[in-house]
Amino acid sequence: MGAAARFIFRRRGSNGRGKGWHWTDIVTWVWLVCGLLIMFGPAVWLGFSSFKTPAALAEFPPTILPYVTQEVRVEGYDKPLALYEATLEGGGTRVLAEVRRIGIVSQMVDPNAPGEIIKVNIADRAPVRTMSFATENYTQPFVQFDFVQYLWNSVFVTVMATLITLVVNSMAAFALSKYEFRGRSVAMLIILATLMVPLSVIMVPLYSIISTIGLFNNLWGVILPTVATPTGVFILRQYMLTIPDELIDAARMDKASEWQIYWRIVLPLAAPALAVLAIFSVVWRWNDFLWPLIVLSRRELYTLQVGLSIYAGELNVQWHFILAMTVVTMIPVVLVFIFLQRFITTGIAGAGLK
Amino acid sequence: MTPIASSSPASNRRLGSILFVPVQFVMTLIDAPLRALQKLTGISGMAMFFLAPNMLIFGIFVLLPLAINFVYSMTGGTAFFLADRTFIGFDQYSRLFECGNYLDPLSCQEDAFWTAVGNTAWFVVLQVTLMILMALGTALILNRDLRARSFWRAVFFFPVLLSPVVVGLIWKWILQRQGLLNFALFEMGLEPHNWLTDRTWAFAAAVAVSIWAHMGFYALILLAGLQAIPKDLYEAAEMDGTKAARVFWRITLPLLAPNLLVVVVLALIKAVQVFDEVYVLTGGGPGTSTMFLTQYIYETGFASQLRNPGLAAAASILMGLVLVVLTLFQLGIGRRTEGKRKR
Amino acid sequence: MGQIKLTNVKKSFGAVDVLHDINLHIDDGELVVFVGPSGCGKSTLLRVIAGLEKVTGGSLEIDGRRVNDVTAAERGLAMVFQSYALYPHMTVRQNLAFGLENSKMPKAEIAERVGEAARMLEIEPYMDRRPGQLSGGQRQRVAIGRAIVRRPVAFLLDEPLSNLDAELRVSTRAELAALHARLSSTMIYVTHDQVEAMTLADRIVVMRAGRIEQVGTPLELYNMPANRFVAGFIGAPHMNFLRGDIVEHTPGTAILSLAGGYRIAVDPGTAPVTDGQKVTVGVRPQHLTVSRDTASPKVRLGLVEALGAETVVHGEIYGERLMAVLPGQQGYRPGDEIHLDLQAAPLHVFDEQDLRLFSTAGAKAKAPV
Amino acid sequence: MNKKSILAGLALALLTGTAANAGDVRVMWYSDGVEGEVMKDLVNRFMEENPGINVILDNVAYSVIKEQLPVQLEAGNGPDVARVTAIKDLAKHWLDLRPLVKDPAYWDENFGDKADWMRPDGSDQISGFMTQLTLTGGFANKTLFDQAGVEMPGPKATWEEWAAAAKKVADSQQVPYPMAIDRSGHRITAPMLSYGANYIGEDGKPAPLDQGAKDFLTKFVNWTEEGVFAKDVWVSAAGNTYRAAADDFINGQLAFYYSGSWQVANLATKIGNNFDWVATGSPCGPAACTGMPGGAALVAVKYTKNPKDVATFMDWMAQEDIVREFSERTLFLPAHKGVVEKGGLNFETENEQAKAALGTFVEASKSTSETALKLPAWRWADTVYAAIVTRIGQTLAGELPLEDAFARIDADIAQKVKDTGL
Repeated sequence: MGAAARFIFRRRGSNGRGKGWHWTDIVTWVWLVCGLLIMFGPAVWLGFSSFKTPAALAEFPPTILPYVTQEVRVEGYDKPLALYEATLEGGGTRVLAEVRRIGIVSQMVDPNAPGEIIKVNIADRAPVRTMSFATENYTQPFVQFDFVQYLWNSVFVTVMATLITLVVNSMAAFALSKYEFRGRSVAMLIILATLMVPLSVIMVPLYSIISTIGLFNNLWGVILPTVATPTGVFILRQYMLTIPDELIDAARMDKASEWQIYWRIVLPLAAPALAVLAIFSVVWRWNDFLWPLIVLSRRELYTLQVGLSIYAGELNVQWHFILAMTVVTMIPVVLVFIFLQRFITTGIAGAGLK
Repeated sequence: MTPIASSSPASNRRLGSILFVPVQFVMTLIDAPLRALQKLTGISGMAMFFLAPNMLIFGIFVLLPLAINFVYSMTGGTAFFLADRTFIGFDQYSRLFECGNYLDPLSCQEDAFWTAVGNTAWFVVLQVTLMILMALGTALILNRDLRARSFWRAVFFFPVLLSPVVVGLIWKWILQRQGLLNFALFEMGLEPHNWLTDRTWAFAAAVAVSIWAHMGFYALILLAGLQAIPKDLYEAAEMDGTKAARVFWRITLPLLAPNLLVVVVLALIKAVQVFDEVYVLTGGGPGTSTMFLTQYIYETGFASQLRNPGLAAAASILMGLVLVVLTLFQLGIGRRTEGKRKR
Repeated sequence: MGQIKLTNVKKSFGAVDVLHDINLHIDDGELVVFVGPSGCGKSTLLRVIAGLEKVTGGSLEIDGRRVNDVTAAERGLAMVFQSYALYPHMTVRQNLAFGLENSKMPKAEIAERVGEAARMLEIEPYMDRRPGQLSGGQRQRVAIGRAIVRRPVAFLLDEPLSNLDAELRVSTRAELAALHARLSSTMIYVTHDQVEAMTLADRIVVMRAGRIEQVGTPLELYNMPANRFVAGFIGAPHMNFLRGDIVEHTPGTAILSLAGGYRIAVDPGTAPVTDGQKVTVGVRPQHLTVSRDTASPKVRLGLVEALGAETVVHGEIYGERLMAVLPGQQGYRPGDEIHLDLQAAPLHVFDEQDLRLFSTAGAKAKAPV
Repeated sequence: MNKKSILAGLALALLTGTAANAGDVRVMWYSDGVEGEVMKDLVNRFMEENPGINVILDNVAYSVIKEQLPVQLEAGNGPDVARVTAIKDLAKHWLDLRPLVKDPAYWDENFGDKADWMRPDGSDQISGFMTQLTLTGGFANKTLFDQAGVEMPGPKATWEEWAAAAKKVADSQQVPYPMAIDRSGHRITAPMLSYGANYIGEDGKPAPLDQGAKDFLTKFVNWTEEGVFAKDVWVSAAGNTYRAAADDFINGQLAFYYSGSWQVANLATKIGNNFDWVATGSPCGPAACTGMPGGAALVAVKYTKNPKDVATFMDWMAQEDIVREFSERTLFLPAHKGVVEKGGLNFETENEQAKAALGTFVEASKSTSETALKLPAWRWADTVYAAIVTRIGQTLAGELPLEDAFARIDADIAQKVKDTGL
């Protein structure tokens, strides 16, 4: 336990001055380590699994890392043969290559001495496995699957929806936080009440509206219903309430028009809340699945999440592709989070959620 | 790491100014007509202008569907478009409420609806209580004098970023009969269990997975609240020799109350709407033990063999009423605490 | 340039009337201070003049033009806010230039005006900082600078010194006065601090509960307060008030009887007084002197504040509280009893409606009866 | 063109999305395996031969076909051609190709016997053709049987015999479950028919569950409770959600798995060399030894703007050699009479077990019962399937006693029939 360990395990034990481990230190570290395992573990496993072959995915017991049976080329055989570790009758084990299997008997040869066939009961052999990454799970979809097109659609939907969300919601939040007018509280009440309408509840009428106004099979049909999110208006309004009214008075005295006040004073000052909304909007829109699936049924319009779902057939699901593409689709979200994460706490703290 | 971190604000600013030029140009362009508009409407009239785009989109894509849904709930048949449907009044509602005994869903005509209602109620109570306790615990721990706090914060927040479908899939692979958890139990010499096909365990799994997916968000809000509590209060308490538990009950909790309220309300709303991740995880099974209201509405109105949009709409209107009650409850509490603070 | 005229101006928020019939005429180049306790409507009046609040009734004219319906931006006024209201995301330079840019001024002229203001206010060293990086005093200068660059018809200042510490407040007050002298433009200044009002103002407008109580130069207000409120508000420490009545009067003389039976004779001038009239007599603490005459009212001392150059004593006289500012160091202790001379002090006599009946110059040699 | 008009054009293009061009044929297609690839190939070949027609293949999830396509069709949206399984339900949306195809007689000759599955009752419409025919049937893990030393029941063996044999195997080989059947109304209908069930009432509407149906369901529930049938599959979802047990079979966790011919390719790739497996056909009941036929059809949609091009495309796809090639490459059973009669399909697999299995299914199709053949063309089949799966699933999860389940199944079906207002 050197300085490094002391540094990492800095503890509170009566404000770090104490000597022993206070019970809260133990709770803290147990909690954090369990948290790390439970929160990150599944995702890591997902990452490794995305490199498994379809057979390895269906396998039980599952492995953490992707393994495949090792194969060797043996003289006299056209195809590479699988290697097994066989337990022989007289005891002792040998690494043998399987030539063919008939019923419960496996015919094997020693790769170094391919002449003699050894018969082994299949219960007495275990495959020799090496770690191998099935990168074709990634490369194949890129070829077959119009990955670039789907990516572009996803990016278009995410960026457009986020931009419009930010502009439209911030305008509304500005009006609701900095103006007195009749109907303001009614508007607020409606927005609050609809905070909680889940999509699946209004899906049927929404679908008929979209198809009536001709937005069916159109990316805008995916974008528009999501942009007037009450959550966004709510978060931004709470934050804007904390911007002093005197600033707006000052700007009015400075001959700024209301529009200028909005975009030169209020928007820059609401940046932390806008960042929070931007992060959430990107995450939401990027991950949207059900609604795009309903609106888009043309290949050239698919978003990544919809594109992914085509691997789910009536009778079979091609998990290996789904996993790999899931990992790919997670990357942008994780990047956005890494770059903007410092805004999240400050933004949430400031966004009137306190 | 260090050089990147130190150079990033500058590069941010540069990037910002590159982006800023065209935006500024557009905004200035818009300004001229808007000044004219402002002359016409006056300053307070501009509020309507700012509100209009949001309200327009909101009206078309949220309020209008809600209104149509109400009309739907008064019509029958399997047709999808309103024009093709026949008006039947409140029959759909009476069908939902046709029950032998309201405490036993199986005695009802629409037993699936009442099962879903019961499941949702249980889920909301369990999930919200447990999640908030855990989020509070996490926030308290993250608020301690930790090394690499932002890393730990990210660890707990990370699942919030995942799509519900991914969350459902991951946990399905972990919890299914041949999943990772059973493998781990097996390796440790314990008896594997079929988690997702056992009614109790499947429900517990739905609660646990949903907590896993959302807890980070609430922990973050609570953490923000904890960090806003002035440090000198704790110092004063220390001077008074107050015990840690008492500090928690008498200082931390009361000062965190507004955040807790927000968290409870948001979590309640979210819990009532539970669908995606549980749907992927259990499909509503085993039997109907994890089928929730939203799934019932989705399947009845959209995904079932013979869809019945009217019945689904009626169910969604009932669900909406519950949600409105929750909102009013929130507004009520919010106002009362605000009032208290003023006094 | 810079005349402001208010005629019967009214302002109400919903059912609440905040300003009642305000009539006021401000001359070009004048520095007028609105003073009054908080909630008296002085800030609202300033915002009404600024155009940030719409008047509900009456008329508001700037340089003879009726501006009731003219927006704040077009009235040509500049305002310094109590919180300074500097744009936190802009540098000092941008803060100063923002208003000028909005009126589409050529860049060169903006730069010139900003530079000039910066020189005048000595804020050049931190022109590229943001407000968050400035001290309170620096921010205050920037706020004034932002007003100056606009070359407004008039400056409106809303408690601009209230966020500064005491020492800085005094020096900035002097600078403001100098600035006014230099710019010689109209300024309207709102404060709740009567010392600020007295030191800065050409004329003071004393307000209470949405009404103007008195308008006048500082000394007019000090010497001839129109009512008991103004008398009590102007001057520090505030004026002592003693209950009394007029026991008898003849032209040129009125005998006042104070509580405890102590009587003094004063000259009511032409004021209409009647025998038996109940009055309040005001006397400033500075005007009280110690008397050796044991017939003078006896005061039992409470708190004694020895300030070095003067001594402030708090006492009680016939059941009424009284304060006196005595020159030099007196060496009194709480519990001591002293006699104070009322006769020599200028007195202000108010009727039952608290309106001023008359003031005496003091030292009117009439022997007590 | 100045900047503004470019911008305006761009905006317009973004707003209107992609409008349908003349000569476009949109095909909505879902895949269970490699058929998407094969189809892509065929489509490319078609476009080379017919340069005026642009076929766009939209690969979608099966759930889109099942859940969203019906809604699109009702709104008059939808693609020009689709690969669909609910072909009877949606029959009113299909285009009549009779006046459009080159040789209607060829269609009648080769696809006539299944044409009823996809047209409105009582018409002689040509809506499309079956891209594949499926037949339900069993698979046995031969290696497990060998290891256990249990004789595999013969071709005419009953469900009871299979259950007994599989139980023996599972007990001796420590396999978690002897048997499994997919969570699907279509799958479970096969043994129910073998037990003498008939869903179709005299008026053509659903009849209440008969004795045959109840007999098998009772046995099934009992077997599941005894651990003969895998419980997981049936309780791992609510409602009528489909679940396959293929993964358990692939992992050697089952001795006998009842699914269908479409699993052959899947099993071949995933099981590989791990164990030997055989297709067994459908076990017998007292009434029959039938499997359930089914399949997916490629149909033309009425709302197309280019019916002529659609017909050209359909004609091309329905050619005998194309159908043959499609079947050989996808390992699907063909539904083309000519192809079937000529036989000699050379399935493109090196896996001898897969070839043998496909042979078994072709053979088994001959014992398909009359009722089984009627069901795919029956409008209410899916309704009955859904009710059975939903309620039996609840029974297996312990929520609903079997008797109540029977009552609920009848009530559910009656309610649905009433809802449609027919």
